[in-house]
Amino acid sequence: MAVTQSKKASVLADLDAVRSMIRRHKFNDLVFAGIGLIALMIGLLTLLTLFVDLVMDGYPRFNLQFFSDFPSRRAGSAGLLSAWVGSILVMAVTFLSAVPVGVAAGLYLEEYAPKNWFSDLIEINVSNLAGVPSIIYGLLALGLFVYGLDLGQSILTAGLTLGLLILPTVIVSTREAIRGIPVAIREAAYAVGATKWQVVSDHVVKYSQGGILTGVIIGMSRAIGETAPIITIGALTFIAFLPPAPVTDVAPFLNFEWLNSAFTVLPIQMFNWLSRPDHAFHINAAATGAIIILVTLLMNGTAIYLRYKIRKNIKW
Amino acid sequence: EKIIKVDGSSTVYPITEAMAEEFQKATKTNVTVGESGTGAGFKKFCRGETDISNASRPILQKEMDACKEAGIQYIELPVAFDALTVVVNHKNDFVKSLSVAELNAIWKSGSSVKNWKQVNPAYPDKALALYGPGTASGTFDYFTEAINGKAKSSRTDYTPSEDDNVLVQGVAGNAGGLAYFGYAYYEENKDKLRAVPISAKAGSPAVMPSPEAVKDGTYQPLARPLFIYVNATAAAFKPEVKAFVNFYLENAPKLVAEVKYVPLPADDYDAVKAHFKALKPGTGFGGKNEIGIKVKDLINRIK
Amino acid sequence: MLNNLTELSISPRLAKNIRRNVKERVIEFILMMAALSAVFTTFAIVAILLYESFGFFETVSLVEFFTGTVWTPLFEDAHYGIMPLIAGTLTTSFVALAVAVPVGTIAAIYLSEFASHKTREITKPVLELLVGVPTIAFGYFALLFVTPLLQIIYPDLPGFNMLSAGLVMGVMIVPYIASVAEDAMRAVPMSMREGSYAMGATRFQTALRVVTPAATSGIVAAYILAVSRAVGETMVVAVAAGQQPTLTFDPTEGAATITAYIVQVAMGDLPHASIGYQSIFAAGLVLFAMTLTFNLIGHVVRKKYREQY
Amino acid sequence: MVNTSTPIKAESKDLNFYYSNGHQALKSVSMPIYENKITALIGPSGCGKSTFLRCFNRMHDLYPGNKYEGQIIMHPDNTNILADGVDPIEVRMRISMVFQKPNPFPKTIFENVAYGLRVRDEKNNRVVADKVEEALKGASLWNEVKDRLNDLAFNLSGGQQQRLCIARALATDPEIMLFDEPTSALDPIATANIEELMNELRGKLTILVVTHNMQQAARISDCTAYMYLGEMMEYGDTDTIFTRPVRKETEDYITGKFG
Amino acid sequence: MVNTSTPIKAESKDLNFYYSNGHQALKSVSMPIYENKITALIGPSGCGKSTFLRCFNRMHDLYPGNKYEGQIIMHPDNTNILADGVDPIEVRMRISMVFQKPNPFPKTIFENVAYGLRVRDEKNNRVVADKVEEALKGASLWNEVKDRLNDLAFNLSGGQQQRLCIARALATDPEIMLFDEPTSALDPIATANIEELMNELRGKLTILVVTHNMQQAARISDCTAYMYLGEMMEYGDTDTIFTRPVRKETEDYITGKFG
Ligand SMILES: Nc1ncnc2c1ncn2[C@@H]1O[C@H](COP(=O)(O)OP(=O)(O)OP(=O)(O)O)[C@@H](O)[C@H]1O
Ligand SMILES: Nc1ncnc2c1ncn2[C@@H]1O[C@H](COP(=O)(O)OP(=O)(O)OP(=O)(O)O)[C@@H](O)[C@H]1O
Ligand SMILES: [Mg+2]
Ligand SMILES: [Mg+2]
Repeated sequence: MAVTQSKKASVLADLDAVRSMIRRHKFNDLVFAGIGLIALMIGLLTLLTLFVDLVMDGYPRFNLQFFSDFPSRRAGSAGLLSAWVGSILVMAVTFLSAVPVGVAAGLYLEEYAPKNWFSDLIEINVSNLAGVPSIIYGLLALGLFVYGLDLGQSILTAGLTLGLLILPTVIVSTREAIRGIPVAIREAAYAVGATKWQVVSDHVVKYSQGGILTGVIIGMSRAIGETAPIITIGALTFIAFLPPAPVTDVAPFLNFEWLNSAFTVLPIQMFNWLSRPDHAFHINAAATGAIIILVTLLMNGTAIYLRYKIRKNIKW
Repeated sequence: EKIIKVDGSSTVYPITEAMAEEFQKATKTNVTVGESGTGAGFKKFCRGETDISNASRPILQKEMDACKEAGIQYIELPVAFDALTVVVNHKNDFVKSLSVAELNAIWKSGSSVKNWKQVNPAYPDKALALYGPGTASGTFDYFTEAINGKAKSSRTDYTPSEDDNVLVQGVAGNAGGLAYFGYAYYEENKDKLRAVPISAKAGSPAVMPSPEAVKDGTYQPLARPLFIYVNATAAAFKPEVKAFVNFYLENAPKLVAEVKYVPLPADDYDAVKAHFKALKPGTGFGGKNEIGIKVKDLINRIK
Repeated sequence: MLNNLTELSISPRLAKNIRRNVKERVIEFILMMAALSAVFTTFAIVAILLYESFGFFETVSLVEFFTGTVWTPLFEDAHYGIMPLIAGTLTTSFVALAVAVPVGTIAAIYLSEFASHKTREITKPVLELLVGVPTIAFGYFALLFVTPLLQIIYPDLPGFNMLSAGLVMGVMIVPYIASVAEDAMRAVPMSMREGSYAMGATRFQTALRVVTPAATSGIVAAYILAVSRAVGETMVVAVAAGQQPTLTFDPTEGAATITAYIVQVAMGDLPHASIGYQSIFAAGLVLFAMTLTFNLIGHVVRKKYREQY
Repeated sequence: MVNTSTPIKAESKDLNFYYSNGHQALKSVSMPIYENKITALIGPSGCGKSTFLRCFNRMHDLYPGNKYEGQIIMHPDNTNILADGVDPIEVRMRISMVFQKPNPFPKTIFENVAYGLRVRDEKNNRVVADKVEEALKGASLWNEVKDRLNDLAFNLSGGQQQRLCIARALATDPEIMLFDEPTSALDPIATANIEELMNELRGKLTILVVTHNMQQAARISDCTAYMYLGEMMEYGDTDTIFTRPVRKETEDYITGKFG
Repeated sequence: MVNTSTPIKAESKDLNFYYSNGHQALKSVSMPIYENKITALIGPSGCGKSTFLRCFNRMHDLYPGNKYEGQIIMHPDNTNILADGVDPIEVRMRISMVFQKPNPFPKTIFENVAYGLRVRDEKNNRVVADKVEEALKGASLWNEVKDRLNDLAFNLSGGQQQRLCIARALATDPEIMLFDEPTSALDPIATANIEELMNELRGKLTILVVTHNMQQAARISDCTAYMYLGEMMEYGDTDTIFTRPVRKETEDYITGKFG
């Protein structure tokens, strides 16, 4: 090999050629960056168009009454009261069923599971469930909860169905949050003689809370807009009353009857209004759609903010 | 807490929903109204899961058997009329009317009509696009019975939807489109669709669907009565159910019209009220749909 | 302090050994049960689908089911060939992927190699919003907004068509591809990028010649998972693609997909144990088998890239 | 410095170690650890120093598939801490460890040091507080942190964090302390502090320390072991090893021919 | 070894460098890089050796928020390669780099070496093949890989991969080559190979090499710079630095008082 003087000089001599080549390459960069930005924008623009479209159609309904009124045959006085209360109650069941199970499963997979066919089996199942279409969960719920366990078309059924739906999301986000904790922290705890559960409960769960919460919020924001599985369990119903209150003024102050109550939720109410002949109802539907998007936007926003804060606060 | 459970036909749904809304306001009794379709409604009704079943066609033999087996008795109450409406795209100006025979040619099972020209040589050479309700609906059952002579007997290569607005969109978006559904959906979409006058027999005058034509019995054979079936035991022993049905019949003339259906003539409602008061169980149909029957005759049949 | 322990002082420490071990085991067992819930769920899905469609396959032979070209289980003149539904499913999925694969890949490259850290941190979750939008809203968006738009270009397009449903679905799937593919590209070690930049390569050259090839398996996994999404998407196709089971692969026609069929029937709430009720579980079984296949392949491929670095 | 009368605290006997991927990282390693002495492990990167050290508190048990062969005998109770019947948690309660990079928990300074006691279910707050103070003093950190025990440990400097980790390890009265390159992530001043601290512990505590810095080994240890490719090449008094190594390989390494 | 008549290839002048978090990693560093000589950078971990090296090919530009102050002048054209108007890509085409851990691309051996030429739009396959052979010979790898140029580079051993990376850097005829601890991830034999290779390049190529192994610096370099806490403490002939360091800090480091 000869790195001769002449060759080196040639780089300098060709500097103009090199520079024009670099300019060409950088132009390609610019072109691609433009295309990339457009590719990103397609999704965002669609979302924006959709949202603006819904807001424009639905703006006459953006008032407090829309939230405090029950559904009605008169579009103008029909409101979302039973729907948003139903959504909150269903989400509560979803949260209470998916989070403990999902977090425990995530802990098991990351901290306990031996690396063998057994954990592979669980892992494959989790990643498959994450990709199972929501309508299949609807069929599962129809066959298992509605008919098999005879839970009927209740808040409990819907909450459990959506709980199953977001379970993989919770498991995956739990695992990711746990993976973010450095091995060094775990080893430090083990090295002073902590048992596995002490390590997990004193450290792993504590330091991954934020990450888990982020995942749960994102999962719930998806669940809140789910329509297909709820339709499948057959919950298209006119509900102009609220379920029994979960909290009562007589001991034991808790009342679980609401779990068995009939219900409606936001996307179902939207769907119901959309299928009305009277166009005035379509305004209600648009307003509801805009509200659902806004709610998911807020939830995702919270998740983004949380994630940002966690990153900022904890530097391992 | 007392809850009155209603399920069944999505066609009858708007009427019952209006009743439920007003009844709840008046009495603070909760009413749920489902819209899972006439057939599904009867299924639940005959399992005793609901107190009242909405129906856009009479109860069928199968369903009667199921109810009987479960020991469920029912009171059959006609509550309103509906006019099944055949619509085409509003740009379609060549179809002046359709006869039952022509509709049958279009919709019969195995029909190969794919072009307006095949319906009538005078029509332009334009592809025919068909939209109709899904098979679970009473509308489908009634229409196929009235036009094809046998319930559920229909050609299958059309776009079915349980959501009538989807059908509206279908015809509105297709110049060669044709669909049938309840009158209310036409009423609300007059700007996008055109209703077609129907002649019962070749040569007889074609009649536009309208409340008047339904009431005076000239819109045939697509005018149909709508029913609610009340669980007889509930009607007798649950005061809230009884109250609700009475409320229903009392307010029918006003509220039925308000939700764009055709109320029965006033004396018919009186007959129905009397019928309910007597708590007479049974059906006037004998397990088969019948086209063009009068309400009075119907009630008189139930003894 | 620091006085060494004698043998005697060791034993009390061991006293709690048994209790400690039992407690640890019990906890581990509880956690394992939670993890097994995933397996139970899959099992329950398969069991329910098989159980409920059992009656269906007593009436309908598998041969007819898979080779028949007419699907009319709810009509008098009942035929049980699932092909039209599969054709509709594949066609809408194909249209969706034709949009989502290029757009998603480009977006992933942009996010991973061009966008600033901040842009990435904000854009990715915002894209995830697309997942949170009720799909029913997208369905009507396709029907009432996109289709009329397409009809301007292509006036003969029917109101229900797989094209507009597929396009909107494609946009919905972009975030999945972008997110998984971007993960894969992120996983390519920085040292490899530095190696390329140190040779005088530009961003685009680095992205195209080094990062993308290194992330191939992850990108492929993204595509496969996207197929599974597209196949399983429900409300958009139910509303916008038409619900007529037609055996066609022409996206400008309307057709029913498996999911659209299920939700259409479920909306009418067929009586329990009727052939119609069973038919949605049979259709569901096919759908599940399809997505399972894609999910499994996707899982394996993705696992491979995760292990690579 | 070490003579035949010095008691042996622990002893590795024909120790083989295999990582889960099948790689044999230790090959028949035998050596004594003298009581209250500092033993240094040196050798080029990847020779198995950390692997050997981590056998002493069964850290390898945390990762499935790793395999020990041979024995590590603890005296005076003659327990083979690698035996199947021995609970690794028990071993870790007797033998503490300080890591290469300071790894405090994201908790307060106090809770970091107290953690070992918490794990032992020590409920008496008085006892805990006393032990924490004692340990922080032992790690020469007390004066710097006594006014901010409830601050987060992450707010300390790197050197302080490492001394905190040493305090954490001291708080439970371990019989042996393991140090894995405790100063390699620290600046010279912090390094000098830690070395000084180890000098103070000398004679009170049995210490096994891995270092890649030969001069450090020479400065702080009583005995030195030179490892190469998983084998114990040479073991002896630190003075002897650094002045008259027996083997050519040891000399090459010490004189910087490679590594 | 270096005298006043040796031409200077590049020169850093009062170079300050700030990472995006505000940390000043280099403090007014000035030093010459002599043409066709090997200059070694030594100093304890974190002193800024890598930071300094990576200024020479503007690697820090890849991460937003980093800031240079001062100059690096390239000769003979007197370009300040840190100037705003100078394109970092142009700088990187003139100055190659070899990293601590071998980082071949997931491509064939041939394509790895050809990469720099591809990036420069070299379409002539003959030219590319010649250059690749020449570079592989220059990196003493040709004989080992000539029969399997189409194998994936990942299939090579660590030492071979590092030589492949050197070949990749050589293939584009750089004016300066930067090495960041090129042997620290390698075993002793591979290390010896790389050192030998660098010895062969001596006199033909201007080389700047970071190493944490002082003996290595002494063996391979003509000039040595000792850095500490971002400052250039001492610079001079390698022999002088290792035998008669001027500053106390340098001596402490070289004799292993810390680091
Ligand atoms: N988890 C592991 N699985 C497989 N091999 C490993 C693992 N950890 C280390 N090794 C290998 O075991 C050998 C010894 O590693 P070890 O970490 O003990 O070296 P070391 O002497 O501490 O080196 P260093 O000075 O770099 O810390 C090395 O060849 C290493 O590659
Ligand atoms: N990306 C970064 N952002 C902020 N600070 C950094 C970054 N990289 C390095 N530093 C800091 O800059 C200083 C110099 O780091 P540098 O990597 O140049 O040290 P080095 O001499 O190469 O050390 P080593 O021998 O460990 O490689 C260190 O204090 C380091 O913590
Ligand atoms: Mg080590
Ligand atoms: Mg460095």
